Amino acid sequence: MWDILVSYCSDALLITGSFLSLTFAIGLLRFPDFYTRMHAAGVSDTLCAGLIVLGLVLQAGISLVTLKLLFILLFLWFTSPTASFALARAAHRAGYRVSEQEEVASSNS
Amino acid sequence: MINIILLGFLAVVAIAVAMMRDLFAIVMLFGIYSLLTAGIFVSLDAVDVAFTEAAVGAGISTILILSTLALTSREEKQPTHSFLLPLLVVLVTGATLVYGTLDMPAFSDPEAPVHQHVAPHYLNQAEQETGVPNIVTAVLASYRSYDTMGEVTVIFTAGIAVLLLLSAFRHHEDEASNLNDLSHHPVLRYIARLMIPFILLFALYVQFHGDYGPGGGFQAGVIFAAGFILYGLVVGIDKTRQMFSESKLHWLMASGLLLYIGVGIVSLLLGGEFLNYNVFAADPLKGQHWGIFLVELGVGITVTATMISVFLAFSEVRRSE
Amino acid sequence: MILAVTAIALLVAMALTLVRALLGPSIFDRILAVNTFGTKIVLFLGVYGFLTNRPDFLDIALVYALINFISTLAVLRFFESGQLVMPKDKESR
Amino acid sequence: MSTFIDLYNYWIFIFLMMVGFYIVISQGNLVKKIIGLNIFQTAVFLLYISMGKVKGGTAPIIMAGDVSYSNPLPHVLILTAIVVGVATTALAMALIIRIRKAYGTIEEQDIHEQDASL
Repeated sequence: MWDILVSYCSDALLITGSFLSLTFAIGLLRFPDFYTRMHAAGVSDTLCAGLIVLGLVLQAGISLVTLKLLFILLFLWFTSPTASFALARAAHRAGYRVSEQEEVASSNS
Repeated sequence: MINIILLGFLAVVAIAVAMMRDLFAIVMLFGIYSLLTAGIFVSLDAVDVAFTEAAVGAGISTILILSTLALTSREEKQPTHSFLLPLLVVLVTGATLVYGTLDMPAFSDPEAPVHQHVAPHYLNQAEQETGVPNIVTAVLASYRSYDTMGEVTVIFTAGIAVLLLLSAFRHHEDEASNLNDLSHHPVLRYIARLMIPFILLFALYVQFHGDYGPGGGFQAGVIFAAGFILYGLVVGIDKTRQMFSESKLHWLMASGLLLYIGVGIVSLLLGGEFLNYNVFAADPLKGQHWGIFLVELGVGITVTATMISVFLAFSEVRRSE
Repeated sequence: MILAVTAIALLVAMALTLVRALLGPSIFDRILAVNTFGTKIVLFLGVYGFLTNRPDFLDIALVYALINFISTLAVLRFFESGQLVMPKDKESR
Repeated sequence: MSTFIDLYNYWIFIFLMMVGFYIVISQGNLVKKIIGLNIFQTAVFLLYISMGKVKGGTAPIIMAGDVSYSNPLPHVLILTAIVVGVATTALAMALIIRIRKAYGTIEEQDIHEQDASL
């Protein structure tokens, strides 16, 4: 009973993770400017990584593999927001600004 | 199936590299190329190779090529001569090679000649003879350790040559180094400081767990160096140089190789062949264990020191003419 | 089965990211794409290990995550001062 | 058709090799030449590793049970070759920096012109 529940949970996490990673990849491809693309990529790096790795953890059971998976997850959760932050800052300093249309849209709403 | 898809990606990236003019974008794509190659190595069961490629190809190569670009120029000139002749040469060579493959055994055929020679011996006997379940480590550090000693010597020599070539252009103490680091970034500094101990710990794990899983001296050396490269990027090149003075690095580079050769000489003195570890202890398995451990340690030390000193040498080149 | 689906989804996502890396247009888009591609490959390797029933090779995925971070920082260090930024990066969005 | 299935991956490696070769002989920029050389080198690595693959095999780390393993020998050769490859790349990059300091350019054509005008 418990096993079945765990395996369903794992499947659900994996499916959600893969669905979201696809959507965010489409976002990375289709969004209009650099900062919106970065948004898609940044969210996918943390959220999808979390979902998929947790799904795998549930499959692995308790072992060294689980520990390594959790390390990977922790590592990704530390590094990818940091990298995104540094990248956004570098882009900002290089003179990128959020495009005009975006600013108008946000001031209207 | 997965193999075909990854190979397709690889081909696309290679073509893009050939077409592009912006060298910086090319280096970024080359990073992807390396990651993809490592993925293909995993799918072809070569986990140790994938490990090395991931650490070396994607990390160190990219950093070195970027440093070179920063010192030279980013844009490539349009070639003036015609591209037809090179294309012809390439097509003819490629066609010849394809003709050559027609005689090769089918992909993943277990009856292929490569699998008939020494490989079955390694696969069946290595664990009894060396006590190491990872056959790649057993072959690398024990059966063919003579070769590996040559490779370590090559790395050592290349490192020395890089240092000799670049030492003439070292910036003076009072000048700022050519590459600004990211030390004014508090977030990065904090995160990196948090992670570096774990990276070094992981490198030690890779070094000493290489008998049982993927890993070994080469990979551990590169990961260890990567930890200090991260330190250099985020905290400052000067601070890293304070930790590793030139003489200390030279000493480390040589000592790893000397440890390797020393193991061989000791085994000669104890009455065995050069690098035959069986003579180290009454029990051959124990002797093998010690021999492999020391040799891998030597490899790890030399690779670490070479990578760190090459990185520092590239980072300290004076920018102005 | 589910693992295979996840692996395929990750491969498709990798393909889309690759297209972004090839299209650019600016250098920052490429860096972003390379970084995301690295994360995708880390996840893919994890899933692949479970798919082939040898999940003990996660060390490779861990190294990838590490190296990916370091090379992104190595790239960014050249842009902090605008050393390598070309005018066309600023124009194209 | 069966030839294709048997040999397709060798052909892809040859393709990659030729792309690298093309970059080396047709482009004038020295950094790009080295990248081309690296692509060529990786194609050779892949060729070796794929020759070691055995159908239904797994990574050559002995585990319990009756399983077939891929050939470990190419792995050993290529593992060291990769590290040596990066060492030689570093050497090439150092030479390029040296050339740049001496000639002020890293384009093959300009270097030849300067040599000719001496």
